Amino acid sequence: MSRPDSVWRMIAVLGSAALISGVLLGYFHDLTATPIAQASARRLSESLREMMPSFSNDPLTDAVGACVDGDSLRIYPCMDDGSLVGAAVESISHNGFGGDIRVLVCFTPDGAVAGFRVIEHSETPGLGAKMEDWFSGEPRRSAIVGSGGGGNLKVSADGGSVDAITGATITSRAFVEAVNRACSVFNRYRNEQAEYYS
Amino acid sequence: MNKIINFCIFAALSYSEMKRRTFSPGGIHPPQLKSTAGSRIIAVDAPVSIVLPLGQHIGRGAIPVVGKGDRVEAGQPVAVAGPDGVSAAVHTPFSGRVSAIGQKRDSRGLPVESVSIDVEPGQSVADVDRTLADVGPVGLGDVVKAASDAGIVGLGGAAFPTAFKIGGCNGLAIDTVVINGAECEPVLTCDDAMMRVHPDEIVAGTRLIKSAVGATRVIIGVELNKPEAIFRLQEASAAHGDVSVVGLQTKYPQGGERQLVQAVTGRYIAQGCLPMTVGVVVQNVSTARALYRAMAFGEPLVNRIVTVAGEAIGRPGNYLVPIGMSVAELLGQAGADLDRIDKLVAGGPMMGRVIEYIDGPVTKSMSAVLALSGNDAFRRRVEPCVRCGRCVDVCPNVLEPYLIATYGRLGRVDDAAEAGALMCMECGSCSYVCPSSRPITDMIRVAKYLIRKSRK
Amino acid sequence: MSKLNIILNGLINENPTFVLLLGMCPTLGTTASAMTGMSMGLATMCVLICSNCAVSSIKSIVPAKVRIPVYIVVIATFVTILQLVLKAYMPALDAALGIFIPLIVVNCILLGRAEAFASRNNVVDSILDGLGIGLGFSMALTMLGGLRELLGAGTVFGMMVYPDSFAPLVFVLAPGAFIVLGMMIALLNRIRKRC
Amino acid sequence: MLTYISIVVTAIFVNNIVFAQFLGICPFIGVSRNMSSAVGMGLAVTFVMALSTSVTWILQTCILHPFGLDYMQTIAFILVIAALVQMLEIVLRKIHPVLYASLGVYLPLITTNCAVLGVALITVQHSMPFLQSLVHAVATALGFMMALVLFAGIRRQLDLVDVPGPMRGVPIALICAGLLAMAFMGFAGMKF
Amino acid sequence: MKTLVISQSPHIQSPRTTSDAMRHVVVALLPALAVGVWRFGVSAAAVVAVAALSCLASEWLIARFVMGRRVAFFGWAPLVTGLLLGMNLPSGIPLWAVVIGSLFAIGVGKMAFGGLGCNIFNPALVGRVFLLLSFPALMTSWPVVGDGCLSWADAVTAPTPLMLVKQGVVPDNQMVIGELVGNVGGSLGEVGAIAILLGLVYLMMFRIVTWHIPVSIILSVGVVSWLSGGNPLFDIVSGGLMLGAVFMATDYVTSPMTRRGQLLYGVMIGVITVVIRRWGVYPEGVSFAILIMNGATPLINRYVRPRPRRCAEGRCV
Ligand SMILES: Cc1cc2nc3c(=O)[nH]c(=O)nc-3n(C[C@H](O)[C@H](O)[C@H](O)COP(=O)(O)O)c2cc1C
Ligand SMILES: Cc1cc2nc3c(=O)[nH]c(=O)nc-3n(C[C@H](O)[C@H](O)[C@H](O)COP(=O)(O)O)c2cc1C
Ligand SMILES: Cc1cc2nc3c(=O)[nH]c(=O)nc-3n(C[C@H](O)[C@H](O)[C@H](O)COP(=O)(O)O)c2cc1C
Ligand SMILES: Cc1cc2nc3c(=O)[nH]c(=O)nc-3n(C[C@H](O)[C@H](O)[C@H](O)CO)c2cc1C
Ligand code: SF4
Ligand code: SF4
Ligand code: SF4
Ligand code: SF4
Ligand code: FES
Repeated sequence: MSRPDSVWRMIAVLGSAALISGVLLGYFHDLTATPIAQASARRLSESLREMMPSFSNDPLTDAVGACVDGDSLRIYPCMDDGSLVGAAVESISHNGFGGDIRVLVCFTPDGAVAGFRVIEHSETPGLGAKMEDWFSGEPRRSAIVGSGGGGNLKVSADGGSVDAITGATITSRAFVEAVNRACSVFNRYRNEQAEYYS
Repeated sequence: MNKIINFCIFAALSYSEMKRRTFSPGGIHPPQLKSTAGSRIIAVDAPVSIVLPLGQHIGRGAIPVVGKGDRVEAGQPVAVAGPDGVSAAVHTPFSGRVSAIGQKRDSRGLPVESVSIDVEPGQSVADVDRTLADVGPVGLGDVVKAASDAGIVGLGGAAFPTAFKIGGCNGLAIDTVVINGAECEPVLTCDDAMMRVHPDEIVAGTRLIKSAVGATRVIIGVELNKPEAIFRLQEASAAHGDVSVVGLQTKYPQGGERQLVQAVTGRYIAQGCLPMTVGVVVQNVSTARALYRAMAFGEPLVNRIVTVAGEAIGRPGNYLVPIGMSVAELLGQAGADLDRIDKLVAGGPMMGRVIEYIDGPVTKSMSAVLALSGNDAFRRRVEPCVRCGRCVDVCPNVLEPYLIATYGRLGRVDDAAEAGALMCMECGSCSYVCPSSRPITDMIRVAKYLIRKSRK
Repeated sequence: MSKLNIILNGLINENPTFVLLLGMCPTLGTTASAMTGMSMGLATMCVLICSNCAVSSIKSIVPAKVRIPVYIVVIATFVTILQLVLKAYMPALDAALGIFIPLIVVNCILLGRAEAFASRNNVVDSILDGLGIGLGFSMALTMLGGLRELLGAGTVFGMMVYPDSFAPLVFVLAPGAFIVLGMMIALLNRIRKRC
Repeated sequence: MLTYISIVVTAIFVNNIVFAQFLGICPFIGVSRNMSSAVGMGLAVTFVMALSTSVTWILQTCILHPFGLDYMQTIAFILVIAALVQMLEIVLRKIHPVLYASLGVYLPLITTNCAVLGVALITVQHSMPFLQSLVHAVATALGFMMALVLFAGIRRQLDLVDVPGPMRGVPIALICAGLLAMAFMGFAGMKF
Repeated sequence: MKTLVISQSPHIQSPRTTSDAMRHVVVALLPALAVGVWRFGVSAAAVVAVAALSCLASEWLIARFVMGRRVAFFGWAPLVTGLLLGMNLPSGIPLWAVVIGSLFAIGVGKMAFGGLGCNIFNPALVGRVFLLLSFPALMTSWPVVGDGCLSWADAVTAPTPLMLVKQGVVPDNQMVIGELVGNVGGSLGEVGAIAILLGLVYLMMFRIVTWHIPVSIILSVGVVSWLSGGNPLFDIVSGGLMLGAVFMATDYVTSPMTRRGQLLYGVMIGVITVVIRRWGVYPEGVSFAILIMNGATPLINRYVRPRPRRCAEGRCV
């Protein structure tokens, strides 16, 4: 580099670098905005399709919010021919070991749990992180799925019927808490619906 | 009988009070091994020849004043103190003829400038008993001159020229003379013998030093494992209000001057300071006695008491030995079985130096010849330091011996200096207690050597 | 240096993880499994190739004094693009690597190669260097991830090798990252001293 | 108040940036050889983290987020941090040469330290209020300094013993870090 | 005349050796071990035996084949490590886990640093915490006392007193007495505080350890427990605190050198222990506390050094 570096040259180079970078990033942002938005929606609707009987509406657009204890949970109702075939509640517990645990819980119209998916968590690999596999395995699954909408599931350590993950009671409690909250939200939703229609 | 009863009462009364007197922190309790305690002082038979090294003291070697072939009289100086003062004259204990002047191996096996003398037959080694002469008030100059003329060096081990030490007190505010009768080293009993046999002369000597340096009191510190010595000294000093004798807890290194001064005066000498800076001068009991003999009778330092001990020694005991006699001859007269000796130590087992050349001469500072046999002569296998902290606990100079030793081993000179390597007095307490038998003191010596070398 | 040598250099002689000890944070933070380790390595490699290429092509017009800021802008741009692409098309991977994707920006492998190689060599060589170093990094991360996963979960790339009830969990947790990497470097030290 | 105590304890002990989050490992390994550089680096990081987290917080809440530019986070933050460090260096040299002499040498190293950028990103992700972000940043930096200082002590100790050849240096340091991380897991999941 | 041995002073050595100290520790551990075997039966003996053997074997194998040192199979230090590791485990733990734990304790906790005296962290605790983090389920199922069971499969498990406290039970005197005599669940060596105290008395009699570390730990646990509203007596006698304070925190290699340093170390262990017990997820924190303070020991050694007294005379110029 034999030419002397004048201040203007420096500013020009830096400025154009920033400009090019900004343009590039703007372009890529626009390019990926839709896929990014779709990415999360896709996961949700895929989960719903797996756990629910067939439905014809778009639960994501029909979603409603419901407040419990300061959290706003989303309810995704699934309709077929205008009648409710089930609904999913995206529930959360703040009492996980490593932070929040988000669970999608599906219900039959009469309030029984139809299925669940862990959406997000930051539990310890090998311990709490096993929760989805653990609770999907028998006999844990049958202790949760089909249970009534009372929302009072408990882990075995607290005298309940759901076996906790060995060594991760905290995660298990939080998971069950999230399911329970989903139950109570769904029950409220169901009652409101019943009132509305009656 | 009366004396014995008195002694018992004295011992009982003093013991509890005296046991508290010691230094802190640190110190160890090695086995006493003082099997020669209470023995008579035995004068050896005169040898046929002697070798007088000219550098038996700390400082510059003495300058010979005789020539090869000269005839010398017993007590005549063969060499005088070198010019800078840190030096001491050397006298011949016997009449005889100078057979050689030149390099001779000393007991360490190192060649040193020496005067060799063929001793005329028919002489004997004797400590002439003399009646206590009253030496009037003396000045500093008189004592320095007497010590210098008599070639007196510190007999407590370091062999520092006494004239120079006392002369150095000139103009300093010295209020206390501390006399070191601790004899804290295991095995050694030569000072004990001196205190038991010549308490009056020791007390007289201490008072000379006192008046020379202008002090107001003399404190003689003796470990409680020498009750008879304490008793004798107490008797001898009863008439002198300015001299007190205190018993000290038996703990090594009670005789280190820093430790002794703390124990008897309560004054703590900070690191890097000398006793003088707290107004104290320290002298060994035998040094005090030698000083008295020099002042009162003009006697030079030509003999010393040497403890000869060890399993392989047939007649262990305290021997009055002329300076210059060979160690081999001394061992022979003490009935040593040379074949059973694996290691010879000049001095006590804690600080003594090994004797590598058995035909080397006894010197002024050689307080003992200790013969070790079998397992005693060998160190245990060195194991890894387990950081037990015992060395730290026992170091009287409040150092971290394991750390300095490690720095020494790794050659980390600056770290070693920063950790205070130069404060180490090489008392050996740390090596003694180390359960892993680590040669801590050796490695500290390496560190000190490296530091001194790097500063040159 | 032949083209092949440039690549091999990055893989072995100047392996960023085992030899240069660069980029320690992603090395430790994303290797709980072979899959995440490899993904992180490849993601870094993509950015490295792009940034080396870009730096090498603009090297003659950038004044020395603003060199570093410009390189940072270049690298950050590619990292952000990567981030957006991952979010859009591989959201699960994006979630697994988390904060370590944006942190590629401060991975000194990138700045280091931009400085030490790309700003002094032609575009093709720079791309090859990016490929070599990137592959070296990916290889190291995959090995580390594979080993940790094997020890700590009994699987490799998710395939069971032995039942996970026998697997010491520590190896997939934070301490395992440090310990396995330390042991691997020690092992390599030992092998290299022997040769 | 409890929130702040909780943030501080969590950032220093529970989620220690080095032992639990794997950020700032390079300076952790590189600058923990002796105590004075450990403390110097620690202080410099504390300073820069506090400053950069404040600035990036403002940048995020006042500019990036309102204008929908969240995707520019990474590039904006790293440029802000780089510029800040540069400015800090210049200012420090002018107004406090003594402090500059002790901290200045560590400043350039900090630009490319992922801990600083990492903390800025994490605080924004957790959408903490400003003061909490600041406390979080300072506590994180203190956790970093604690790790550095503990390590400076450990490495000094390791210099005194015969660590086997292949383990010497970085490997044994990593293993010590691993064992310390194990010890600090005792604080895991701590809640107040 | 033989050739004379040449060495520097001192020429005598104290008869106490490092392996003597380790041997005394083994003896001092016996009462607590006996209580463990008595309460938990043969499986407890098997766990300790396997831990001791595999520690000895790991040390020998690594020294011999990895480091190329010629060493004897038996050593008192690895035996102490093995015994302590074994005594820190639940009696029902499968033996393969004990072997893995021993290998990690010796391999990573000790030999990686260069062997005896070189390690920073207490090897037995490294092994224990490794197992605790690796196999949380195995490490937290505590067989019921007095079972004397021969097989592992059908052992009845129950929570330890500290786990009960974590679940909200308020400790009473009955639990304190249970801890004292070993009538509770827990690691097989930690039940029976009295037996452990017996060991402490023995160790202090032979001057293997001083009071500083155990007493400062126990006192600070009491004080912090009281301040934080716990039951001080219960906190002191429960869990592995006694075992840790007497046998593990006192390990020479990993504890501070000076008395003042040891007091600081002990107090910090006590504080951290109670903090973890109160607010952490683990019912017991003493292992973590000791390991953390092991890590801080080099710092303590550096800054809490023996202090030479300053001269009070002030006469020097
Ligand atoms: C590093 C680490 C990670 C942990 N991860 C989890 C976790 O993900 N979920 C959990 O519930 N507990 C976790 N724990 C806590 C303990 O495993 C658990 O709370 C405690 O041992 C209680 O045991 P229990 O589940 O058998 O009642 C973790 C602890 C540590 C140290
Ligand atoms: C560790 C150690 C122990 C000592 N023990 C004695 C002793 O027991 N008796 C003694 O007179 N001097 C002993 N000394 C020497 C004294 O410190 C001091 O030098 C001596 O008493 C001074 O008197 P002096 O010049 O008359 O020899 C010892 C020195 C050291 C370093
Ligand atoms: C963030 C960071 C970046 C560093 N970058 C370099 C570097 O580019 N070159 C380098 O020699 N050392 C780098 N180092 C290492 C330290 O500066 C290292 O301590 C210093 O080079 C002193 O080297 P020495 O220990 O070999 O004397 C870096 C350290 C950190 C924390
Ligand atoms: C008083 C004392 C306590 C000890 N405690 C332990 C201990 O808790 N864990 C251990 O592995 N070794 C212990 N040891 C043995 C030994 O110090 C240990 O193996 C070293 O840590 C290995 O370098 C102890 C030894 C002694 C003398
Ligand atoms: S030899 Fe030195 S370091 Fe050792 S105890 Fe004596 S003075 Fe202290
Ligand atoms: S006494 Fe020995 S083993 Fe103990 S700390 Fe000192 S050097 Fe180490
Ligand atoms: S630039 Fe980053 S990744 Fe690289 S050495 Fe530095 S801190 Fe580590
Ligand atoms: S010089 Fe004197 S007053 Fe000063 S520290 Fe030394 S002994 Fe004390
Ligand atoms: S500090 Fe180096 S990668 Fe994080």
